[in-house]
Amino acid sequence: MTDWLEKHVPKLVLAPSLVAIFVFVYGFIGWTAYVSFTKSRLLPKYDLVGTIQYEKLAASPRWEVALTNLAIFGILFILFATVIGLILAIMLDQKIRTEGPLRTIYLYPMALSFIVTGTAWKWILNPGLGIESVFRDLGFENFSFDWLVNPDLAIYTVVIAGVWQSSGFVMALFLAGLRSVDGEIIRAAMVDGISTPRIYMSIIIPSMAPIFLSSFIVLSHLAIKSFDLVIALTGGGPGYSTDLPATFMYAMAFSRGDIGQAASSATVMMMIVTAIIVPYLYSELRPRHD
Amino acid sequence: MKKMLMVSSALALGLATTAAKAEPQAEVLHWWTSGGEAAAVKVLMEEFNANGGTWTDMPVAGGGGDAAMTALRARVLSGNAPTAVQLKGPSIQEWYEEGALGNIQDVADAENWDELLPEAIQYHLKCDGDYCAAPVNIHRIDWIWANASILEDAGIEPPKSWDEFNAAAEKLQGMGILPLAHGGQAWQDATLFEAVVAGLGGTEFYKKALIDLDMDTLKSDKMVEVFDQMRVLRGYVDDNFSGRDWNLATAMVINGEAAFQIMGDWAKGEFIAAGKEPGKDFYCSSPTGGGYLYNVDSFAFFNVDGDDRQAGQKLLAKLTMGKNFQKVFNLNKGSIPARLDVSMDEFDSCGVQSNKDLGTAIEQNALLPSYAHGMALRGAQAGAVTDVVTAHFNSDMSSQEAVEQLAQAVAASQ
Amino acid sequence: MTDLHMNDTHMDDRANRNRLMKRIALRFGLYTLLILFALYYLMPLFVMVVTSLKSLDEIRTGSLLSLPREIDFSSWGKAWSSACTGIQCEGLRPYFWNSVLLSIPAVAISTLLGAINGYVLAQWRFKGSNILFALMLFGCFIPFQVVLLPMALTLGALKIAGSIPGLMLVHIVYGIGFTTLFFRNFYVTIPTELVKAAKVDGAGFFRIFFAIFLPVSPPIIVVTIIWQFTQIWNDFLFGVSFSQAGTQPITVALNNIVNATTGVKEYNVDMAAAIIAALPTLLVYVVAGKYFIRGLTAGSVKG
Amino acid sequence: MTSPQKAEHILSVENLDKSFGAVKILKDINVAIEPGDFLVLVGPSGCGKSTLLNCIAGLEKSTGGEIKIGGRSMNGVSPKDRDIAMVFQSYALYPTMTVGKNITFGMKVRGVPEAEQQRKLNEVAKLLQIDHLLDRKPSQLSGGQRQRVAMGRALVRDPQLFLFDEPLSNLDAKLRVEMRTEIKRLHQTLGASIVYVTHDQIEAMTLATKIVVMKDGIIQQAGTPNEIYNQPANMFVADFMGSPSMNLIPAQLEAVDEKTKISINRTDMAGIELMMDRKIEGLAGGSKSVILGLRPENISDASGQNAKDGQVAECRVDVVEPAGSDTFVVTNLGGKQVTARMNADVQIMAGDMANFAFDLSKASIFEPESGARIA
Repeated sequence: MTDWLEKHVPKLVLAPSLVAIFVFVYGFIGWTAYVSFTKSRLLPKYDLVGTIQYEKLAASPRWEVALTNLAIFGILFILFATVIGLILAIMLDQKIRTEGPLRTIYLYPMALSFIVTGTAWKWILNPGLGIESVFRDLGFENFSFDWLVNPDLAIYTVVIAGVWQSSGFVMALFLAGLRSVDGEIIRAAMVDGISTPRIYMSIIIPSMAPIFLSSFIVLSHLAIKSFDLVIALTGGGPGYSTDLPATFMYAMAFSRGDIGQAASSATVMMMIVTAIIVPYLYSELRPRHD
Repeated sequence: MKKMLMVSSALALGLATTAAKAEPQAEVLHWWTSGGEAAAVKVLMEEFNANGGTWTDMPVAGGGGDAAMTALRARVLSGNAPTAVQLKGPSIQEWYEEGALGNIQDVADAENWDELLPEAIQYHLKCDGDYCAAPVNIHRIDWIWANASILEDAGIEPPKSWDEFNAAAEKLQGMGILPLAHGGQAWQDATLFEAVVAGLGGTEFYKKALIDLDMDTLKSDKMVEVFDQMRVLRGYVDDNFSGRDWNLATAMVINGEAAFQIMGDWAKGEFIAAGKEPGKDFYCSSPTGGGYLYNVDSFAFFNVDGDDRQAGQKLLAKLTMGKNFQKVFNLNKGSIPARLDVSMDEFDSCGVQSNKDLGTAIEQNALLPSYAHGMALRGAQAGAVTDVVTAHFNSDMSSQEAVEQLAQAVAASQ
Repeated sequence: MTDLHMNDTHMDDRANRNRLMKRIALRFGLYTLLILFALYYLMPLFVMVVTSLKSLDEIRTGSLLSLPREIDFSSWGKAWSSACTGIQCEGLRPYFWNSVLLSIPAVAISTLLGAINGYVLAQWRFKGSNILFALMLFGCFIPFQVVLLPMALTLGALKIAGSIPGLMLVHIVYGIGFTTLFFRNFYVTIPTELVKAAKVDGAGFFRIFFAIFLPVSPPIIVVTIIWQFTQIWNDFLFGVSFSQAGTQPITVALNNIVNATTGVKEYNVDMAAAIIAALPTLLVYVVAGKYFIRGLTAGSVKG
Repeated sequence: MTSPQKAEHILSVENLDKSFGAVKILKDINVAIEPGDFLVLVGPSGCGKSTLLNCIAGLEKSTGGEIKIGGRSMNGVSPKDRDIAMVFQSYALYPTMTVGKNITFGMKVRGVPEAEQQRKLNEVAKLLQIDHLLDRKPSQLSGGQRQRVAMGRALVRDPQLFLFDEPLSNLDAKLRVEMRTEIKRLHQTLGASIVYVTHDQIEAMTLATKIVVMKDGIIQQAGTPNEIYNQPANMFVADFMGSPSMNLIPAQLEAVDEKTKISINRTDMAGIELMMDRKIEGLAGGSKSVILGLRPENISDASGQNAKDGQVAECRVDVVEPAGSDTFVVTNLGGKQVTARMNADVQIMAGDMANFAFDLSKASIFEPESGARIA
């Protein structure tokens, strides 16, 4: 008995978490998938009606906008957050005297939710109140920054605020990576007379491939989950031009009272998540020879 | 950490034990959280507590009640529904159909609600013929708020139709004055839209289009005209309107940056907070020509366990319809009482006007439930309409195309 | 990492001077860029602080970025203790304690669970443990809106709907994925021989964990606590859905102050309330930010 | 190797199998040692030697067979109850504990009284000369010091059996030699029974009283260092043990009376022929292709001792490698590089033709296909 216990302790210890994950993640995904085949409105109902919800979803122009936005937002957000995070990390790595305070400044947005900063961002990006008006007051009469109110460009302001929040974290990841690069390689390169930018471009950055992967995953998960950001900044507007799948799903479930439709959009979202995450998990966790 | 857990479970226990006493209990979910609103509801709480009850406040603001609805759904699903919930319009019946609502007919009988409430309003509060919700107020939605001094300088009367409005706006634009302050949020776009539907199309058109969702009406030439007018209105709005909160738009009218705003009667609170007087510093008028777009806030009563909570529902229902609360609340809120026998002496000119128009509208059967504020349509359908309205207003979509999309979206939502 | 600027040797004076000039220019540009970025990051906070110190009149009439004419702290006091979050006008204070009561145990429990899960998955692997880890990780990526309704059903069935323990459970469950990831990736870098040595010494599973692994974990504990605390403290969606009167966390109260729909808005109080609500997480980042980066270096990132 | 179970066997491993899924790591392992034996498991990496050690320690479960320590079956017995102590390659010192705590941790876990712990700690610290380090953390120690602490942790246990898992491979060359001597001395003074895993054949030769050579999970040969060195059981052992390794030269054997004629081809000139004084079984008149195994020290310059037998052949010198005490001279025989160990002062230049003398008394003969020893 004690022997058995001793042998199975690790599994027993893991069990509560696993049970929780199975119920609260996979059980709930299953529940959602099931409900997506029903005509649930205000509250869930469990009579199956086939794929009506998916047909409705496919025909919905708003959902199309939400998916397009996810693509635009996702790509730009990941790209800019990575590039800015990397640049900041490299700049901070040059023996900057005020590194500590600067690092904190770059990192702090991660500490704030958009419920906190939403109003400030809305003002800053609003042409009549924020940057545009400040520049015009300074005498730049033709300065224009009205993306927030332009349905075709509003999604880009969401990118700006999103990058603001997340690039500091990416910077932290890269800085950590830079600090752990083997100094000997760099000294060797310097002895070979390779210039500093070249050293970064061809030696250091390539050696941080795993960090690129980590930050890609963190960022893509943030992009897919992005919700507060849009609600606080644009509320999905102008019109529904900045809707993302998460806000679409939320609107359907809670303000529209169309849970079936919400569940079908959630299921599609989960499929997108799976398509991104599973290859990553596979590459991370496939057995390696030690 | 163990200690912490104990503290929190003790807290939960504490809540449970206070609930066990047989005094009337009410946990009230609402989104009246700003200073003025809170003061208005507080009257009800004080009366409730004075009558031996215990009021537990559960405010959830945001998104015009979206966040509160999220919380409500979670609470109902977890079998822990609040005692009373700020609800309105068809969503009351929707919740009833889900089997979530209780019944307060006995209170309504005792207090004679059928006599006191306009019939159109009764309709919203009843579930299968019995009262399941108590009304708090009547908001008028189709108000045009105007800056008095701008209008005087321009020699314009407060507009009473869309033609008048357009003429006035053209004139103001010619003078370099921004005619219309507007906030580009979907619900505000919808507020404009329904005022245009009621004003251009008239009462019957409104009912067919936005209550019955009659396909022929939705596809009619009149509807094309409505979208044309929306496009015209878009021309009267400044470029920075996107995402602007309604109160900032009101402030533009108050500060003389714009002449008009089309908004429900809660906007009056902003004027008054800024020290302005109705009839003197600002005007209120309606473009709907006899129509009356309304929004009735009410408390809906959910199925709850326990005598104390059921007693709480009855007491709350009674007090909500009480004359004193109806008066004080609506004085604070800018709306007018739902029961017809409250004296309007203390109300300002806009309130009195609203009350008078209400009477006329009742007589002429021109009382129109607001679609934009969830009185006319169920959530999914209202949302489908709003999607098209806001997409049209915020892009260069043609009116024809908007009408087609509208018909399509409505059909899909049914 | 080492300084990348080469020592100047065998250069004649002029070349030396040129290089020096170039280097100074480069440094100048570097600092300018860094400061520009800092301004970008600070802007929203600046707007919030400045606005919170202005009077309402000044907010209505003045420019967004201008400094207050008169510094007025009254909105801070109001936000903390007398702003209306509903009928009660007690400010954020009562909700602040709800959040504290919620987040401290939730952070502690999810960190501990993550630590012990990570310990198992890194050091006590068994057949299929990698797959289980992958399944747990996948849980990190589930959008929270998706789980609201089934979660409400479940909490109701467990009879903890609307309570702080219920809310805690939600946060713990959806935190496990990340905390486990952090600790697992950290413990993977520790040689498995340590466990073997301790086993030969006669220590059991828990003894090895508490006597050997936990003591080496502070760097990753800091990372995990910062992450979890930020997540839980800032959460609105779960907070609003799974609380009831008396258990609402601070974000819900903040939202009630900021997002009042049809009332008069006091932006200075809104901003003060927002800053107050954010202070604990801000403080954590300012104080422990250094350890955050250090902890990431220590192994939560494979690099 | 299936020696009958004797009571005095401190460790016996019988028919041990171990597999991970379909992969067999250990195949039918049989080993036994007596008290005071120093058994070295040696082989290239991946041969299963560490797995075998872990099985003995109880850190990994075998899939078949039995392990006995002190005559007691270890099936289902956890490591702590096996009366063993183990030293690891990475030392596995507990990073947050001081040296003293590291050493006493095991006793603390077993509930040994405080005073006893202190006594043993002092005793061992003195023995290993680490008394001055007891309050330091492992991160403040040098590699050699850590090594000593790791051994200290094993010594306080005073177990029936010590297990060492490549304990010296993280040290630099000089320190490694020093510590090797130290371990040997400890073994001699304590008379301890030790199982020691290494991939370094010199360690194996210098330390062991008994060597087991493994490859691919199979024991290639078990025996004393002398047996392993001089009579390797197959070409793998021959090649693996000894440095420089044994020359393995393709050759033809032909029985000539009671002797054997060895012919070796050369690519660039005529082959050579040597006579061996032994008779090889199974040649039966005809000639046979074999591999001739000759240690470098069995090939010398003509002035050396080997020359007496007259087995001398002239070969072209390819490379000359002076190594101080000896000079290694490489030539080409049978298409293979062949190393000879000559006097330090031999006067030979690369490219010269020189006389090489062959001592065939210690030659090994292997079957070319299977690699097994014929004689």
